[in-house]
Amino acid sequence: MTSSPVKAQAAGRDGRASLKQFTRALGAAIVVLVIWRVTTVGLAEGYPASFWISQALNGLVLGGVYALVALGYTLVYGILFMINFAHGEVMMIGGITGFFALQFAQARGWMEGPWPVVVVALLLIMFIGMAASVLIGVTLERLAYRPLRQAPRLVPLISAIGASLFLQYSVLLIFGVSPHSYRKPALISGGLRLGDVFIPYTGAIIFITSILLMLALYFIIQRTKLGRAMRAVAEDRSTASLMGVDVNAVIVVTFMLGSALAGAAGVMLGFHNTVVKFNSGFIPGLKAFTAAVLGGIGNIPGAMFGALILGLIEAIGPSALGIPTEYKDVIAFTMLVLILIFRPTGLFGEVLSEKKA
Amino acid sequence: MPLESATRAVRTGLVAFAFLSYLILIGIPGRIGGPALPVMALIAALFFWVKLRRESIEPSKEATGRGQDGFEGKPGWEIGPQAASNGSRVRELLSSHTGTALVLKGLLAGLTTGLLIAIVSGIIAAAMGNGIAIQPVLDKIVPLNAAALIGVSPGQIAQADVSFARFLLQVLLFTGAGILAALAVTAGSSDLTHAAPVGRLTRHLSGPTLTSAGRYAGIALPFVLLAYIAWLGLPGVTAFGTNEGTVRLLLTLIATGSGLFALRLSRPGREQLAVAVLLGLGVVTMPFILDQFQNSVMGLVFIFVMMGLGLNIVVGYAGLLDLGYVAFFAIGAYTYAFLSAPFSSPYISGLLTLLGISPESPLLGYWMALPVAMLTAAVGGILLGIPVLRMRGDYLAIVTLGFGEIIRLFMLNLGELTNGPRGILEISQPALFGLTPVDVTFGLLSSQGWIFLLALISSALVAFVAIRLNESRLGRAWFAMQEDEDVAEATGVHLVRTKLLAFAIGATFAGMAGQLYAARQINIFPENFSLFVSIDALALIIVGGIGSPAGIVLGALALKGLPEVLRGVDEYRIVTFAALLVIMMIVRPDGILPSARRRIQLADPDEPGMDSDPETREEEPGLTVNGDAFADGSGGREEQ
Amino acid sequence: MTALLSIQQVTKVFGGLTAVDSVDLEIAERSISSLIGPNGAGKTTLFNCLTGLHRPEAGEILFSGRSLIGLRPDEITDRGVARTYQNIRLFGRMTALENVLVGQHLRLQASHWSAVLRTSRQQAEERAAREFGRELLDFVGLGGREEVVSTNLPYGDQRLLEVARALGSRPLLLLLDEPAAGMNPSETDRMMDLVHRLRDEKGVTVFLIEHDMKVVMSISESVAVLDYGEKIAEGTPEEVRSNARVIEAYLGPEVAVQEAAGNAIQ
Amino acid sequence: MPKKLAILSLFLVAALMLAACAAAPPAAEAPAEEAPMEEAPADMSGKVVIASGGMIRIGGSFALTGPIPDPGLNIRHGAELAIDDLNAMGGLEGFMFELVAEDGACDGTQGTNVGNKFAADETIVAVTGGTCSGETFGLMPILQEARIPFVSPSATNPDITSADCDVCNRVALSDALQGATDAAFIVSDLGITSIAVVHDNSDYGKGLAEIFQSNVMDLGGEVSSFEGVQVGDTDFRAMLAKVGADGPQVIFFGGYSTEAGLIAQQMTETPGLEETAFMSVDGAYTQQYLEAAGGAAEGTYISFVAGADSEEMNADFDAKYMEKYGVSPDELGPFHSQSYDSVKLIAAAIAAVASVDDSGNLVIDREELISAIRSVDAFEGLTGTIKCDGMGECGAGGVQIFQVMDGSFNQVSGFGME
Repeated sequence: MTSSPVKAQAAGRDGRASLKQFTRALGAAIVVLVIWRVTTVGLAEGYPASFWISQALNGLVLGGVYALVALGYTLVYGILFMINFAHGEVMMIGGITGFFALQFAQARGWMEGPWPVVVVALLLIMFIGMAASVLIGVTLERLAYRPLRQAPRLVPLISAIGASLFLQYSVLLIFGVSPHSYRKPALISGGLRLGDVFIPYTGAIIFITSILLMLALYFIIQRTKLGRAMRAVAEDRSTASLMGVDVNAVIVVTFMLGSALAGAAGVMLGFHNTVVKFNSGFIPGLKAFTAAVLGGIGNIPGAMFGALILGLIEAIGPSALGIPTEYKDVIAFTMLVLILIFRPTGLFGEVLSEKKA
Repeated sequence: MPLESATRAVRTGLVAFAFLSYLILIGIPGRIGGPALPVMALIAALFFWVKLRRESIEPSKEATGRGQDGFEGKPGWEIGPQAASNGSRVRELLSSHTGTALVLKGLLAGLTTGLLIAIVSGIIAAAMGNGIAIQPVLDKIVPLNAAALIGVSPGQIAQADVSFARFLLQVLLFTGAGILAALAVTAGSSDLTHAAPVGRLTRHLSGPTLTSAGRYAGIALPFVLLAYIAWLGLPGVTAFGTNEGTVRLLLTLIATGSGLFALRLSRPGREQLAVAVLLGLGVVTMPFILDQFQNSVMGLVFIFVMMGLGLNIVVGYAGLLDLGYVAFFAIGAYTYAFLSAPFSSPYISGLLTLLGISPESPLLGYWMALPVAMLTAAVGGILLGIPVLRMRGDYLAIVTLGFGEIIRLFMLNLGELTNGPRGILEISQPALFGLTPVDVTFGLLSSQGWIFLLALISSALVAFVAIRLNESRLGRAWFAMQEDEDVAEATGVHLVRTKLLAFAIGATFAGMAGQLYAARQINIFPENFSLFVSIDALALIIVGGIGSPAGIVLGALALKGLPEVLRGVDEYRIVTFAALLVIMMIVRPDGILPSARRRIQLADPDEPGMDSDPETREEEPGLTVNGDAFADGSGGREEQ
Repeated sequence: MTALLSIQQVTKVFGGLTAVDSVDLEIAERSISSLIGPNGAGKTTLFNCLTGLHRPEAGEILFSGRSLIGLRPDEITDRGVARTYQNIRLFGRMTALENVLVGQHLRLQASHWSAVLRTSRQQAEERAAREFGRELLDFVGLGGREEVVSTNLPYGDQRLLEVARALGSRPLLLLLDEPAAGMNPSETDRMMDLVHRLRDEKGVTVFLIEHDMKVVMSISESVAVLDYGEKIAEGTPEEVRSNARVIEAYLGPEVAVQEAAGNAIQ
Repeated sequence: MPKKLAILSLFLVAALMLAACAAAPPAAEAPAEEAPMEEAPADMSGKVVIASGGMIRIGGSFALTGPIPDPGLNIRHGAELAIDDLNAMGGLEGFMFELVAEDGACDGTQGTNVGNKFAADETIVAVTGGTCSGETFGLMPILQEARIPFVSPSATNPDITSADCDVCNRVALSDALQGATDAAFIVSDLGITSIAVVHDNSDYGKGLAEIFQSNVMDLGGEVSSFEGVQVGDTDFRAMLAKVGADGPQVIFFGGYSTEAGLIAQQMTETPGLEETAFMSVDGAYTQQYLEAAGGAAEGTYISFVAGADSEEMNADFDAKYMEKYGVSPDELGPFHSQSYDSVKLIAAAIAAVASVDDSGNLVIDREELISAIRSVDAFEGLTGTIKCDGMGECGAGGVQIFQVMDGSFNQVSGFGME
């Protein structure tokens, strides 16, 4: 059996292959155009290196926030195959609760105390925000999603959209329409200045905390019994339950983990950007969802890298391409489309459907 | 009474308290003012009633070994006897239950709620009386609501001028509510089924278990309503703080909706044809009898019917989840705007000069612009379709969402082409041979009535095309593709062509809707085409019943019409809408008027929903921690 | 008899694993041939390569002398190759008749416009398609079940419906992936009878994968054996039955030749 | 139980209905019952006839939801206070005023719906609003057709008023005026020539930014960058870094409070913008801006309408506002006093044309009212002395420049263009 295999014929006459080639060629053309644009316009602008570093740091911070929220999407998706459209609102609840906790702390002067007091108070605020998010996340699961587990896919999506609106406008009715402004304690205002690069403390905290939280999540999923149960449920729910896994409990824990991360993101974003209001979870939620899909939804490192890439593109894209910043979302979505053209299941998604196609 | 049911009663009380707390937080008692406490007690009573009734029925479900919804989703004729047997079971149960136990449960639940309410409002009153701020933000809401609930003025609370008797009254009222609810359960238990009211109603309306008298009543209902709207007027009906115009709008919505039920109730054949013709006539007269506002709302409803029918082709027939459908709506609207508004973009006029047309505006009338708008939208649909051909499920959803946003952002930012956020103003109105409809009908038809009439005719046309296509081999190919893409292809379905056709036809309908919308709006802005339009369109087809044109009309009536009726509760409008959306999904996940196929699907436990079968799961990785974990599992040897 | 299908050196690789390894095979026109082999031998993968679901890394597949490589599944179906699936893949929410109508999709010509306008030609075509669909259902033994939703059909009937759907495209070659799997003896007999009638009455060439050796040995005119992606034997049922490598592949090296040959292999 | 939520939510809905029902102003029922249609004389077309005891109904389109609900509610409150004041002074010939508030949602679609609702309601005499320009564009053609005049307190788009639309009026100043004033202040007064322009991509913000830009260029200034953000964004660092690379001396922002405040704050963290001045527009003349910007607000410039307004009237208004809504109007968005004025102005115009007929009905001629609004002269409002011109521009005072000092706005320069 050593005769040389007959070479498979070129795909040229294949209708679908030619379409695939067409889309790929189109994608490649856009990539070339982008590179050309970056070299001729973006780089020709003559920004200093410090500018690019600053922008990259902005992007990483943005990406860190997206990542924390995207993990919630990916966790829930991995287990339930549903898009928890209200996840951005879960984050917003964390931010709003954090604001009131901060007000409470400020009223008692804890924010002007010695630094250990401030640090403990800040951690407490974050914890309270996370707790509120967890509460809302679990309630959502219980009331709006659990009854729909057997329903067709679109049904829980619509329920989630309803829940998202419900949460937004309930917060509006309860806390009013005006934004709430976080007042940063002195300890974390300002930032580090390295030459022409400025790193806000809050930004650094977001980035580091998000990495730490993601590592913790990774550890939980990879190394603990709970994580094993989660993976088992993700793989096959009915088999997992036959093997003695309490599927409901696992799903609740999944929502708790995702919501806690979102709550942390909400509070940290509150400190970083200093403003929260009823709809401030919607856009980050949408972006985080984009990031999760970009990375391959259901895939944890994928969500993280997808988020960081999205953040970087949003921050650097407009300058690099030499176009106004209002196109940053256009750039982000175009890149999403491009990446999905080449990898229809995201950067880190499995390649099965590609193989099948 | 066993301890278990006592705990259950207390838990019921706690849940009621949580629910009432929510109402208090969003400011309901403050809005109600004086009678707040009795109203809240009434709400609590209703809540207890449902809870207690359900609890007394629950054991019967366990006894029969059914899930909580044994007959959910089955066609109506299979439900009848079962529901009846359930009812008798209730009677049986209640007789053994002896009302006393139930009343005790109600009392306990009510007492729990009442005590909690009294304690919390007592704490608030004490805090206020001692000048302790609860929370700067909440201080705007809490005192007003707490005062309303205690039955005093905010000033009295602030001066700690609240007597103990007031709290006692709270406890008593809620306890009374509990007892009342329990009594109501025992009294009215003879004809209960445990199905939720909405589900039961629609099931009765859509299933042939109805008696012939009920059937004829159902068929007659829309005509009676229409006649009432048209001739009798509505003297003195001013519920919900609205004027009679709003009530009339509500009745119009109900009439249109019940018309669809009437169609379903009538026997196929001559009877159905007659009902359809009469209904058609009735509906066509509506634009003439409604006023400007009702017409404008109905016009919007039917524009969204067109949207829904188009999106239904993509999502309902072909199974491609499209969250960026608004893009084609926007393309249709802007195309017409370019062609008919005084605004002239240098690009457009340049293009026209190139084509040898003088760029004077309005360039084209509504009818000339129609094919252009449809074609442009169709091209947009194909352009979106090509890159997403290989994507499935949620990847497709997010890319289409992105596409919709990109289009909106271009409309917003390409100022020279689209006039940016300032929009395009003074879009010309559709005329008939150079005459406005108001002239033609001697003022009988208002400008919005004309739009409504056009929307009606267009959506009838669109529905006709959609239904015919769905019943042809193309519809079968779409459905096959939705069921199993790979097998469909191996069976001979040209996936590329079939998918692109779905996108293109869906987009064409959206383009038509967009053009009419532009004419209705007269001025259009990029914000008119936000993600929420896509969500609305998707929500309305799901609420109405995916795959079912009649359901789509109902969905549009409910989702685009009802919010206008709810204007009386302005700030609570969206919360109500959102809550209704969630309830709807839980109570009736297959929509108000599901298509026949949808029913089959729900009866079928293997439906690839959230519990997807292995076949679909191949495209949807589980929770993977590293990229190749899944590939190892599936990339191995073939399945045997 | 000329070869209707000619598989030459076809190789399919997944990751590092060669699922089909340089397989050569010829299927004669109007024959009934079988492909057997242990679990994971690459049989279904070979079918997937034939129907365009997978694209082989190397090799050539000629059908009626023309290459199938690189064609889309629907184009391959158009050339006259239809198939059924090992794990039944019917369009679950469609009725039996609708499934067969989808099977005829390629053979229907009416334009979509004519469908909207319901022209007489389109109506006639639809009527003919329905008539043909009923005929096919009758042929496979599902007469009278046209309007039953396919998931509600008994298991054996679902397999028959898959055959009817495949016949809808009027194929020259029919690939059956374990048509008798999970069937009881009487259903199996019906299926075997159907396979014969397919060839005798419809003139369809049948190429099937099967585990039930009774079926394979009794209906096949030629049998090929795959193991670990390689073709290890080919010939008439008798030849294959006595082939030492085949017995080794199925039962391990120790088992005596006679024992293996006598028993049905599950 | 999966249906638990369903039932719970059903109750929520029921509760909301009840709330709405109970909260309905009792007066709303009066005109419907007491204004019998058949009694109206035959030539009543083009006239509003209010039966004795009925209400003079003024429609209001406010952005209560949508992208910027923040100022919408305050503007509604301003209008409500005006109604209260009018009725406290005895109404008009014994007829009381009533505000029919609708949610225009700052959006053209909702604006169209609201417009149609008003047009369908024959008892609506005039309209105050809409809040946003887009919403007002939605109202415009419909009210024009229905011959209902409107006065917008806050729609500043130059195209709102035109010779073509005789029902279109506003007490806000056109953006054209503000853009010119701001440009003159920066280029001529401060002598700054390197300017970055940022807008929030709303019709208001972008329109203003473009007017400003062209004025700057006319005056010889240089616009180093022109960038857009979105309403609702909170992280502007990437945009600012890009703007900062050109080292402008001032950033001009066209948009609303929150975004303005955050940009002012995040500027201080951006390399290249530490010393750059910041200027924004009337949409940011709020407490919210000061809060969002925090310490960074110090020294920034905001332009706002100001005129020879009466201190006394304003103090009175503030007190009433505090009393009724529990907050001081200073903490609120802009344009609530304009809203108050727009209602009062409408009332004044109605008073000029309304007459009581023999059967005690109040008769208002629509065409007369439309022209009466445009001939309002020397009307004393919260924002100053209002005089409407033939185009419907009723804005009082002129655009003034304020600078934030010690946490409050101080007028530093005036280019009153009266």
